[in-house]
Amino acid sequence: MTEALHWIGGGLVVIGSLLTLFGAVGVLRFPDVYTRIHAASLTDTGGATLALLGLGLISGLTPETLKLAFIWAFVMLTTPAAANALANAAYGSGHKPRIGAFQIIPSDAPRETDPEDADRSSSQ
Amino acid sequence: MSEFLTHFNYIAVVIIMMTGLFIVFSSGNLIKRMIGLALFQSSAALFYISLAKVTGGTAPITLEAASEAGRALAAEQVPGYVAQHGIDGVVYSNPLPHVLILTAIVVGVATLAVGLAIAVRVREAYGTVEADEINAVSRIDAAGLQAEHAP
Amino acid sequence: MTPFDALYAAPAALTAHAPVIVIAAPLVGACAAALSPGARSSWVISVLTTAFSLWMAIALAGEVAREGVIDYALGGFPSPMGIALKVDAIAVTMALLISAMGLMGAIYSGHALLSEVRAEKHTLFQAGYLLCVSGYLGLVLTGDAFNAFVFLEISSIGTYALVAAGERRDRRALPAAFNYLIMGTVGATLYVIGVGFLYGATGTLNMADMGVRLVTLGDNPAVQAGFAFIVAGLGAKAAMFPLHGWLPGAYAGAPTLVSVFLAATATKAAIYLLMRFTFDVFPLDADFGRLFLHGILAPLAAAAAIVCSVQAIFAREVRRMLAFSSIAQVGFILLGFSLATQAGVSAGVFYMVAHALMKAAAFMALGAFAISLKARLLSDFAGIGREAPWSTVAFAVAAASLAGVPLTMGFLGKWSLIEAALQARQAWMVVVFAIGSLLTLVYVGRIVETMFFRAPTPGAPRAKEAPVGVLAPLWVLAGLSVWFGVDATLPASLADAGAAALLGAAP
Amino acid sequence: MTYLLGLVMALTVAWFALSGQTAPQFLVLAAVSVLLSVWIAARFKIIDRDSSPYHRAPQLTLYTGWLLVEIVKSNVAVIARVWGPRHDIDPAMVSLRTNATTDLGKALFANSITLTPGTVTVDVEGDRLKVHALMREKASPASFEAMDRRAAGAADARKRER
Amino acid sequence: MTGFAVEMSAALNVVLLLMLVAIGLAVAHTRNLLTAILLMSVYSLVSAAWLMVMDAADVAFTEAVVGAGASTIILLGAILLTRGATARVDWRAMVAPALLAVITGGLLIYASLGLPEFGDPSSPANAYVGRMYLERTGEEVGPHNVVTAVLASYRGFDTLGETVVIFAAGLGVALMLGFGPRATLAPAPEKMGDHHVVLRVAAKMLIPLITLYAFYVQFHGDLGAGGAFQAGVILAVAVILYGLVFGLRETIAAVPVKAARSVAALGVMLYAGIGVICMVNGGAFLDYDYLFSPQVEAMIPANLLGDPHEEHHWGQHFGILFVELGVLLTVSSTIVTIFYGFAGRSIDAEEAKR
Amino acid sequence: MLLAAGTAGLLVAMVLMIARAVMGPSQYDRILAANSFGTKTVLLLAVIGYLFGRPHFLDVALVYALINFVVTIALMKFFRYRSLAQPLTASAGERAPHD
Repeated sequence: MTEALHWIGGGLVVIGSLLTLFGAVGVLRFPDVYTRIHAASLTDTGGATLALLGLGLISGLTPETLKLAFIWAFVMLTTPAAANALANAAYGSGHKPRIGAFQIIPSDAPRETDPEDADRSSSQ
Repeated sequence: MSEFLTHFNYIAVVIIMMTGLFIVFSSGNLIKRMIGLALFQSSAALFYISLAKVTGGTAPITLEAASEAGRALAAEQVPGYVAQHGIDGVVYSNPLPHVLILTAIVVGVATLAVGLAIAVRVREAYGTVEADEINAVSRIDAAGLQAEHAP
Repeated sequence: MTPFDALYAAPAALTAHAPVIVIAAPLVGACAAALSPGARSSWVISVLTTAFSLWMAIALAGEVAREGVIDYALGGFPSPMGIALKVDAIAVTMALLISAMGLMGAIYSGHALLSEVRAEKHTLFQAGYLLCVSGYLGLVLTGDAFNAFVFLEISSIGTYALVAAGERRDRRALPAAFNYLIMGTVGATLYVIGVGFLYGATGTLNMADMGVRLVTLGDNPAVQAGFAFIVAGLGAKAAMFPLHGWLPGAYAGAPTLVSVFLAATATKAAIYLLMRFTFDVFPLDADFGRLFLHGILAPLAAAAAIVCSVQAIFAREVRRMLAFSSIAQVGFILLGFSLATQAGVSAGVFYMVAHALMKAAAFMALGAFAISLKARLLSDFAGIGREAPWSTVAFAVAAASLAGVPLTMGFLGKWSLIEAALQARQAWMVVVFAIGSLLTLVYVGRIVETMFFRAPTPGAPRAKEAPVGVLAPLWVLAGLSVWFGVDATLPASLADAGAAALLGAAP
Repeated sequence: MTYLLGLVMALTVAWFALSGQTAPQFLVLAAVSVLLSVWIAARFKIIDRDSSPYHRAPQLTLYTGWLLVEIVKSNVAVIARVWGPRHDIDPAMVSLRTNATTDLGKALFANSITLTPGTVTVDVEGDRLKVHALMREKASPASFEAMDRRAAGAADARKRER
Repeated sequence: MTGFAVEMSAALNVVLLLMLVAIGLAVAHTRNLLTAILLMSVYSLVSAAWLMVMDAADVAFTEAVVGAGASTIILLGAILLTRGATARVDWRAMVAPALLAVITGGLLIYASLGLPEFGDPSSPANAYVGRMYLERTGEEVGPHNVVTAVLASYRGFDTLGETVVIFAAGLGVALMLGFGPRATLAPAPEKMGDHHVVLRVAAKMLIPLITLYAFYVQFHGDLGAGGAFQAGVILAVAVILYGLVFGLRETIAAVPVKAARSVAALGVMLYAGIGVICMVNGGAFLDYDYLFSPQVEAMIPANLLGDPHEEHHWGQHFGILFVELGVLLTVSSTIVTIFYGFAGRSIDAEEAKR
Repeated sequence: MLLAAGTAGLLVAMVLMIARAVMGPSQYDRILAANSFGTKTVLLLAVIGYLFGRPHFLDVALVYALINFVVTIALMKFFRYRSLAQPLTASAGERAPHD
């Protein structure tokens, strides 16, 4: 059982690290800072979740797992906040995006889909 | 292993040390010089810590958990290695340089703070943090003194 | 015996811990000063703690005279496990010098700071000053190479801030302080790396232990590199000739109190540590050590003695003049040490003390003028001898000692340096001493001539006599310069014992 | 008071998660540490529902679970874009209005948007959010409504009553 | 033959060091100060990871909080107050430093060949005093973390000095920047609006956890990595975070300037005071074995640390606890003082004065 | 073995981040790289902690996450406010309503 958990955990760590790696590639390839933020912050949280979960499986029910959970909570709280801070700094200082003009779609625009559909589409 | 690999750490440390020194002496910007100084100081840390590492060693913390991991690490070595260099079956890295470098890092941040504070005051007094411009103004200061007090 | 006998009689309980109390008293005083409510109270704390430290240093000197070398194991751990303070004759001489200068400076600061530093900063300034005193004391008393670095940094970091505080009088203090910080930190880091090399080769940080283990190591490039790093690092701190660039600006720009204390102690403490390494830690019979002393140290010191004296002659500002003079005089001291003979080292130590007394007095006198007169250039001092006779005469006494006029300590110091050089058959050194002294006479003569015989510039501000609080320490220092010039028993015996202690470990 | 108790409880739990020591000395130190932390927080005047929403822990946990599923479901989209052709993205800025009334609710919603792939909250001002989206077609304002509803529900107690 | 973990550690050593070298060169190359600062922050992170691989957990901890945290914030404060990019340096001005660097570097690399091989357990550095600490700490001092034992007890005098250095730095910064124009203490102009609800909420949630974590690091220094310095900086970082989010005015209302300065002095006094108590009780300065008289020591419950049968050095135990408390006080309040110094100054006010 | 692969992946990601940090082009890109680098370091530390079987790595990883956040906020203030002293709100005294 523990052996299997070790393998699953290790696999999760590898997937997490691959996710992070892909994110890093995205940060290199995307054209401007706004799009790069997407690549970095998402894969950071996703990669961290998977990798820490994997480590948690490896260590089993030990004090270390609690610490891992702590780290995870920290990362989940701080990474989006930091991404927000950064995007806000860039936007607020008038930094221009390379592609995709900053045409703002207003919230009062007519709805294209009904709420039920929106529920699904938001998660893709 | 070749001479290069066994002394790789020292070579890397020397390169960083020299980079730091180069920044300190080639840059005219006071802040940049402080950054170079920080880099230079950190090379001393890398040097000490490289001295302290023991192959197959673990951190010098003698708790149970650490020791188990340490035993596993030590067991990977050739037989006899642990018996000769270990303590209770575990090989530890050397704690003394760690302590010294803790001190050195703190000294480094203290120096950085004071140096930057002086740089800020320089900016307020001279309107610039470029050494060339400061020197030029200082020369004018000295000359102005002369003129002011000339009979 | 000496007039200090009465003071030797400190309680035994205190004397037993005197090595650490000497260092800790100003340190705790610094905290108290930082906590104290006002300028006045911080000054009182400053004077009291430095006085206490001096008392303990005197008691310690007595103890060393009776017992020989004292090893104080901090934390109760024997070296090389723990840090040990090693107090021998040379260390205690330095400690006496530093704590005495600390006390003089503290007394002097009561009035001197008022004109130079804003009142609300006084408590912090006094705290910084006490930290410097404590740092230099620790530096000379410790027997541990890394601990020396820590104390080097305590004193240095305090000093940078204190030098920068001189900006109120002259904004050039700020870049000067910055340069000092850069050079000082590079020096200290080089020192640390050097110690690291030695540690890598010997496995110990205790200087005495290091010395013992180095003897067996022989020719090792790592040891040589370590030595080179330590020399370069401490050389920067001691303003050794090509690394002296930071000193004139720092001494000229700093508040007078800081100039006084630095001129008297800072470079000397670094020289002391350098000598400790050269004679105590490194096996002196190694070619490397000899090469360093005769091939590098002596020529550089000689160059300093001459080049910087010339620079002093051409300096326009009096403080800058004295600062250049300091580098030149450091050259004299190092020449004495480079002989590596009992006579040479003893003369070097003696001259070190002499220079501390006279340069401190000279800077103090300049500060005394600055209280009433914002004078910087030589011409500003014209005719001041008639307006402020007490401080001017004290300055003249110090200047005479600097120039080597007979019946002053400076004369005896130079004389013994020349004697030592002759004894070691280094005739060229005698020539350097002679030229250096002549050059000194020239710039000192210029100052004194301006002060006493030039008519004051019409319309220039008038100087007033300095208050007693300033004159008292000034005259104590000037008086000591003369007294020791007449009766040099005390400093000479200290210097002899110190030289013996330094060289004793060498084979 | 609820917040204070919640904070004390949460910090105590956190301490034992970190420490795991139960010897008498460490129990004393735990008490000291928690009290000092609370004291500092009180000095900073930050003991309120934003800093210690621990009384809503069940709702928040549920929400986190839902959010995690959302994240995992849609990470793929972004990764495809990373490896895809260079300009297979069509970024846009969307302006949204949130129903959340408290700071906590707004922050939770904004953070959730950032956490879900393809969208990053750029600015929150009042009840208006500016969101930068990697793919314009996926980011109509309406598509955030479910998340807004859930986030507000998890964070703001009053929300349900409206 | 060596095993997998050992090989892995060697490989990590090389990779991380190469990264450090590359970052160092990039710092030298860039002319933009902010870039240099960011790269230094990354440099600290990498060097801390390297330090972990080198088994120097405590140092890595310190490097992370000090190098990546405190230094970066101080540097940011400084470039805000100096405002300028580096001027282009004439290449001729670089020749001399470059030559100096290359020559010294070459000599050094030659000299370093005289040093023992990397990882050699029988090198003098590792076999002599360092080993003595590992062997004796258990019976002489007590803590499981040998670094803590050496730091606070064997070389406690160094640590006192280090605390004083930090105190001196706070003093220096206060002396230079502490009495300046505080124009920025005014509340932010209204037009700024409220854009930062996310950060505010995150900060509010984090600050109590950060302070708690600081205390955890403080009190577990003898069990694992960490100790008073790290804890002090983390505690200060909590205050800095509050200052960044809620403004300096609010922060000073909660932690007054004068209080921060006084606490720094008190911390040093506490440390030195412990040393003096040992002296009064008949031991050497900082000899914690003499911290308590035997009567007091008898009053300490035997199961204080769990196992009543284990041999304890209560003097050492509490000595280390108290001096670390002193270090915590000094370090945290000094870093806060330094932050106040840099954040509280305003270049605009200074310029307006001219 | 799997953990080693994970470590390698993270290291490569870190190198890519350094490349982005050096290349820029804008300061925001550099900050982003530095911030993301920090998160990767957190993961790296956690993973090599398990790789070497040394749990105390986790404490350091935790402190990284924390420092990273604070530094990013400082950078944000650097750009948006040109001052470290300004509050992020018009008035910090304004508190959330109670429920």
